Amino acid sequence: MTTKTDVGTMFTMPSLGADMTEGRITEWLVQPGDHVERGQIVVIVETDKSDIEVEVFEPADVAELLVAAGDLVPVGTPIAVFEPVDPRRATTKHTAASRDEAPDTADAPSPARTPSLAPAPTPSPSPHAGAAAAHVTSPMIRHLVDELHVDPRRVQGSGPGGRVHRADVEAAAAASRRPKVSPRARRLMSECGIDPAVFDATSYVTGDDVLARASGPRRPAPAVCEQPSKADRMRTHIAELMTRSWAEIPHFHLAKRIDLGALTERLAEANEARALSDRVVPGALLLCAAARAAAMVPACNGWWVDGRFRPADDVRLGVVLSLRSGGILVPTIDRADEQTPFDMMKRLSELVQRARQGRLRASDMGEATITVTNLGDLGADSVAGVIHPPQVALVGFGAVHDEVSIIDAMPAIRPVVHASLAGDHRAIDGLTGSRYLTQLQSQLAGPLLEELS
Amino acid sequence: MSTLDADTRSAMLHDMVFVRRFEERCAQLYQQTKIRGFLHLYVGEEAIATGVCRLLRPDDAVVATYREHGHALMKGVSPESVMAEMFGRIDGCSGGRGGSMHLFDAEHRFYGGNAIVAGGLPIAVGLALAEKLAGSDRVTTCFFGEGAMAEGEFHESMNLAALWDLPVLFCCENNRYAMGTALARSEAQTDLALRASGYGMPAWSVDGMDVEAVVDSTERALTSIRAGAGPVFLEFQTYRFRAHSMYDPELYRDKGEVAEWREHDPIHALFDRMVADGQIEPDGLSAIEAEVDAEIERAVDFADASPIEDVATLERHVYAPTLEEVAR
Amino acid sequence: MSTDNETVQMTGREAMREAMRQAMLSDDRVFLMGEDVGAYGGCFAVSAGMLDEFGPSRVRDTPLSESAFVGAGIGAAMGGMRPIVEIMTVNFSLLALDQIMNNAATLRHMSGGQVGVPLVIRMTTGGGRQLAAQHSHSLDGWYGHIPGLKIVAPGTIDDFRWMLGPALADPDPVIIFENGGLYGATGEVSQTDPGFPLNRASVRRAGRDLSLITFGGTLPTCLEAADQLATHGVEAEVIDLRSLRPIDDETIIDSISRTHRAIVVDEGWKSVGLSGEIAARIMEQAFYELDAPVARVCTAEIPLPYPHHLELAAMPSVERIVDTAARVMQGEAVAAAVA
Amino acid sequence: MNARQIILDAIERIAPDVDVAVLPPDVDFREEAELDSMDFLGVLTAVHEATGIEVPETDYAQIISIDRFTDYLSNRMQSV
Repeated sequence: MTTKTDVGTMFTMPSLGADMTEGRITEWLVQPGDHVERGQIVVIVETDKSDIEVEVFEPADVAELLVAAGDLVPVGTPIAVFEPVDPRRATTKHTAASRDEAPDTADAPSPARTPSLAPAPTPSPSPHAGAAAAHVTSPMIRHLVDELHVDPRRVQGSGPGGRVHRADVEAAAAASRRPKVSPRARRLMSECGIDPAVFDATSYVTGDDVLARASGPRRPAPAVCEQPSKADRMRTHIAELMTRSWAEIPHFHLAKRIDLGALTERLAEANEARALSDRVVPGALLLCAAARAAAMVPACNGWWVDGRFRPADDVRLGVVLSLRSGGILVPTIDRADEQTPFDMMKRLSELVQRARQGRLRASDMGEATITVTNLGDLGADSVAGVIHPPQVALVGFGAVHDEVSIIDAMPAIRPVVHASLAGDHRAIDGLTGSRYLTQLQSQLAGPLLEELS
Repeated sequence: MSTLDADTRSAMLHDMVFVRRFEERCAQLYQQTKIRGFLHLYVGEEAIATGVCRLLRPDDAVVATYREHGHALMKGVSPESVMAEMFGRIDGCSGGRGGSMHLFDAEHRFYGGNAIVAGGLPIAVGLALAEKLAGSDRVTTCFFGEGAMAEGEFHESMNLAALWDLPVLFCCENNRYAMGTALARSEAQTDLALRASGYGMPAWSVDGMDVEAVVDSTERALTSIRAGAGPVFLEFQTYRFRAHSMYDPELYRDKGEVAEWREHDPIHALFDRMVADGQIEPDGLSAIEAEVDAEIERAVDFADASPIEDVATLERHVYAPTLEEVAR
Repeated sequence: MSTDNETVQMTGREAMREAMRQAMLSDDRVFLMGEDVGAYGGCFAVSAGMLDEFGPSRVRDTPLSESAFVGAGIGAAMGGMRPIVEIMTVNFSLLALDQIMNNAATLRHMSGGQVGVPLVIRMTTGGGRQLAAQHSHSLDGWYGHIPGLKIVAPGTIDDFRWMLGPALADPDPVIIFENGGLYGATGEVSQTDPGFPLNRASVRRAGRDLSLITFGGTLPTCLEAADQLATHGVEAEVIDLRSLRPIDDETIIDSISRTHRAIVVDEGWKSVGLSGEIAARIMEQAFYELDAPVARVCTAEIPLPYPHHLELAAMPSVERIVDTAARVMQGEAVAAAVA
Repeated sequence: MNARQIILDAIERIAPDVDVAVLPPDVDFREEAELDSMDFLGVLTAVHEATGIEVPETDYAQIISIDRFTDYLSNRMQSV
């Protein structure tokens, strides 16, 4: 998170989790004078859940470290100063003083809009404000006043004796125009802490525009008490999350037995043809199916916030990884519904590796839109999970195992998986839940099969 | 016209005195603001409700108008529940929701007062249609004032009932004034029975002040209807001794006319005949009144003690309760 | 062996006729009453052939006395029957409005819950067939104002077939508004009752940019408009209200929390109408989801004119919906009366 | 390096919390060491790095226990 200053770029403590209000520097990976590239990990930050690697988004030179390792600082506190090292940026360094002209290439990926003009302060229209209300004289000026729908009383005459010039009318017109901001946009601005001024005064701002600008998580984080040991902190964090979920969310549970015969057969063929390092485990396919089913049933894919369901625009799948030492981590996979089985396997193994080493990245910890708990091949035949608020659904997979099934009226041994959906009855009901499980089943029979061949 | 035996006469006398005293007590309660809204009293017309309802079976249906206390009481709706209804209390026969003009009692098949003039006629026709389709011999009796005869719904209902031979007893209580309009000023043809006969159903006029005449005519009409001969129209000549409602200054009729009709008071007419036939002591009336007053006072106490409905259930009785609401 | 969702092609009138026939075959409390429903076979031929099948006692032609036979329907329902009363068109229902409002809708309340009116009234509604002002009104919204009534409006042929059952089973009065234009339209009808609740709306076409909220006769218009908008890259969701009282707020608000824009399309007039009611509910429950003011496309504020071109210009059309949608997508308020 | 040691090292690398020395050699070591499919793949990857030998899925049944895995691996190592 960088905020531009006159001297350079202030690198602040990032918020890395919905519930995070403070972070402790575990280790700086760079020293003053180092040069860093985009995406490079510069610092390890310890949160309730785990140590998280924090990367930079722009190439820069490290000017100064403001907070030492081991210190605990609230989110947003400047922790380092970086000198931006970018030819384009270099020029702005000299003229950084007049910020207004600097092209608005601020950290948040701003939508394709002209640089925003901070609205000039509107002259107070009160009649007793010094000069008498501007006297609009010449017909040309009167025409202009009408054409630009300007309130004559708002026009400050800059000529001798208050005479009004064209520029005065245009300034008044520009001042009176406020951006048309939709109620949804206004709400999202307040939630994401975005200043309306960043938007072009003449534009029509929708909620989607605000979402495009927002990069940080949207929810105010609750206060965190003093520091128990890391493992305990993780345990208390999980405890808090689960009790809040169980107390607030009216859970309902649905289950579906899915035959994986065709899928496991095709998977075996695919794995046989590929090298060990490219081999795909069934779990990866289950994640693909879960993500795609969420895309097909948007009512399960989003958040219950302030008494309302807010659907997400994409599928960011939370994957519950159980640590061998106990406890769980729930990294997320972006655009999970677009991953092929092979992509998913790659991302899953990277996540597992980083999680097990306690080196998850900021980008791994985005806010999930729906979560899958997968007990792998060891655990129970089926699981009825606890939803991770503020999400509204949790998908559970038991172990893939053989069962007797009736095929064409004859008993047969078939590999099956028991899939379950925990739903938040405030947001969704049984019909939506069963529609999700049906989608899940069809994903595991249909498209995923072809993608494996 | 057969004279009725002593027991029947004394029972009818008691009923008429009961309705009379009940209505007068309501007038008093209205002035004490215990009863609010509109209140239309049946004083003077008691013979009709007493005579007609006495012959109805419990499973016959009655549809009345806003001047309905007498009909409700004579059809079996308890005085306690009628009084409590006018007090707006939950033990009222309509749960306090209807008030004086909308007394309902499904158990006694009393399908309410209707505050829209002639609004009840089509419903009565419908109730009779249901009986016809079900093949029963139950009768639906519909009470209305002569004012209703100017309404389109009167014409349409009479025609439909006659056309489909429906078991409806149309009882027009012609008290000569539709609120402030005398009959002659609202009906081109004031012979109401003659008009009704135009629909092809038996129709005749009856002295509504003579309860025995009322009984006799009603008996003949019910016999014809239960035999499947279709509807009958009875025009009861009657007079209301009190104003149309509590707000009425009665400027439209002169006091002389009222005094003249009081001569035909249905209670005195029966009482005098019973005294003449030795069926009651000359001072017997006051004993009946005392007994009746005590019964009415119990009804008032009951109404007064009945609680008002909690606002929390305000939205009830708009639609049928769903299974969950019934379970709650 | 027909699977449970096999469908068959039917017209609107055939679907409603089949619904009435099956209702009368399965429940002898059910009977049909209305002007020319028997010998003539129904003014719009909906009940053709039913007099021969069920006889004059259960398919009853009535005199032209809307107040009396609607009132009689109410009385018969109170008396234990399950009548279907057909009022030729909503325009004539004004003669029976006293019975519908002061009796059917109100008896349960006045009687403290003792007296219910399990009655179904069917009315034809809607313009577009050059019947001029007195035969072309769309007053469906009016009746939606009255507590005690339930109001439904089938927009698909499947609903023409399957709405009557639950309406007859309802212990309270239900009015079914059948748009005349749909009597001749054909559509898919499922063989068995899909069991869709009477009071729930249905998303007939999923979309993400805009919600078109409508019912009855204007449903096909909105679906066509949505297809046209799709060619411009705007994915419109089409919500078929099906029920005008109660209104299924949940489905509407769920849709708008995804699309963030709404147009209400109603053949009634805009002023003091159903479309205003829906817009108010959206404002009350989804204000912070809106990226544009709610727009309404309704019939022009005039009695429907006789000439076809004027009538079409007055009524909601695909063009007017598409034009309004384009402006809503830019966040413009579309307040013009005719728009 | 003999096959057995290679296998035990691979298991230890994936599941450091498991004391491989006391792992009974004749039981299903996947269950014993609580290795899920990802972990098991990790073990095979480690074995592959050490020996260049890839165990196809079809042979999983032959390497249930450490003893059998050792026999399987040593045969494959001799035949290479």
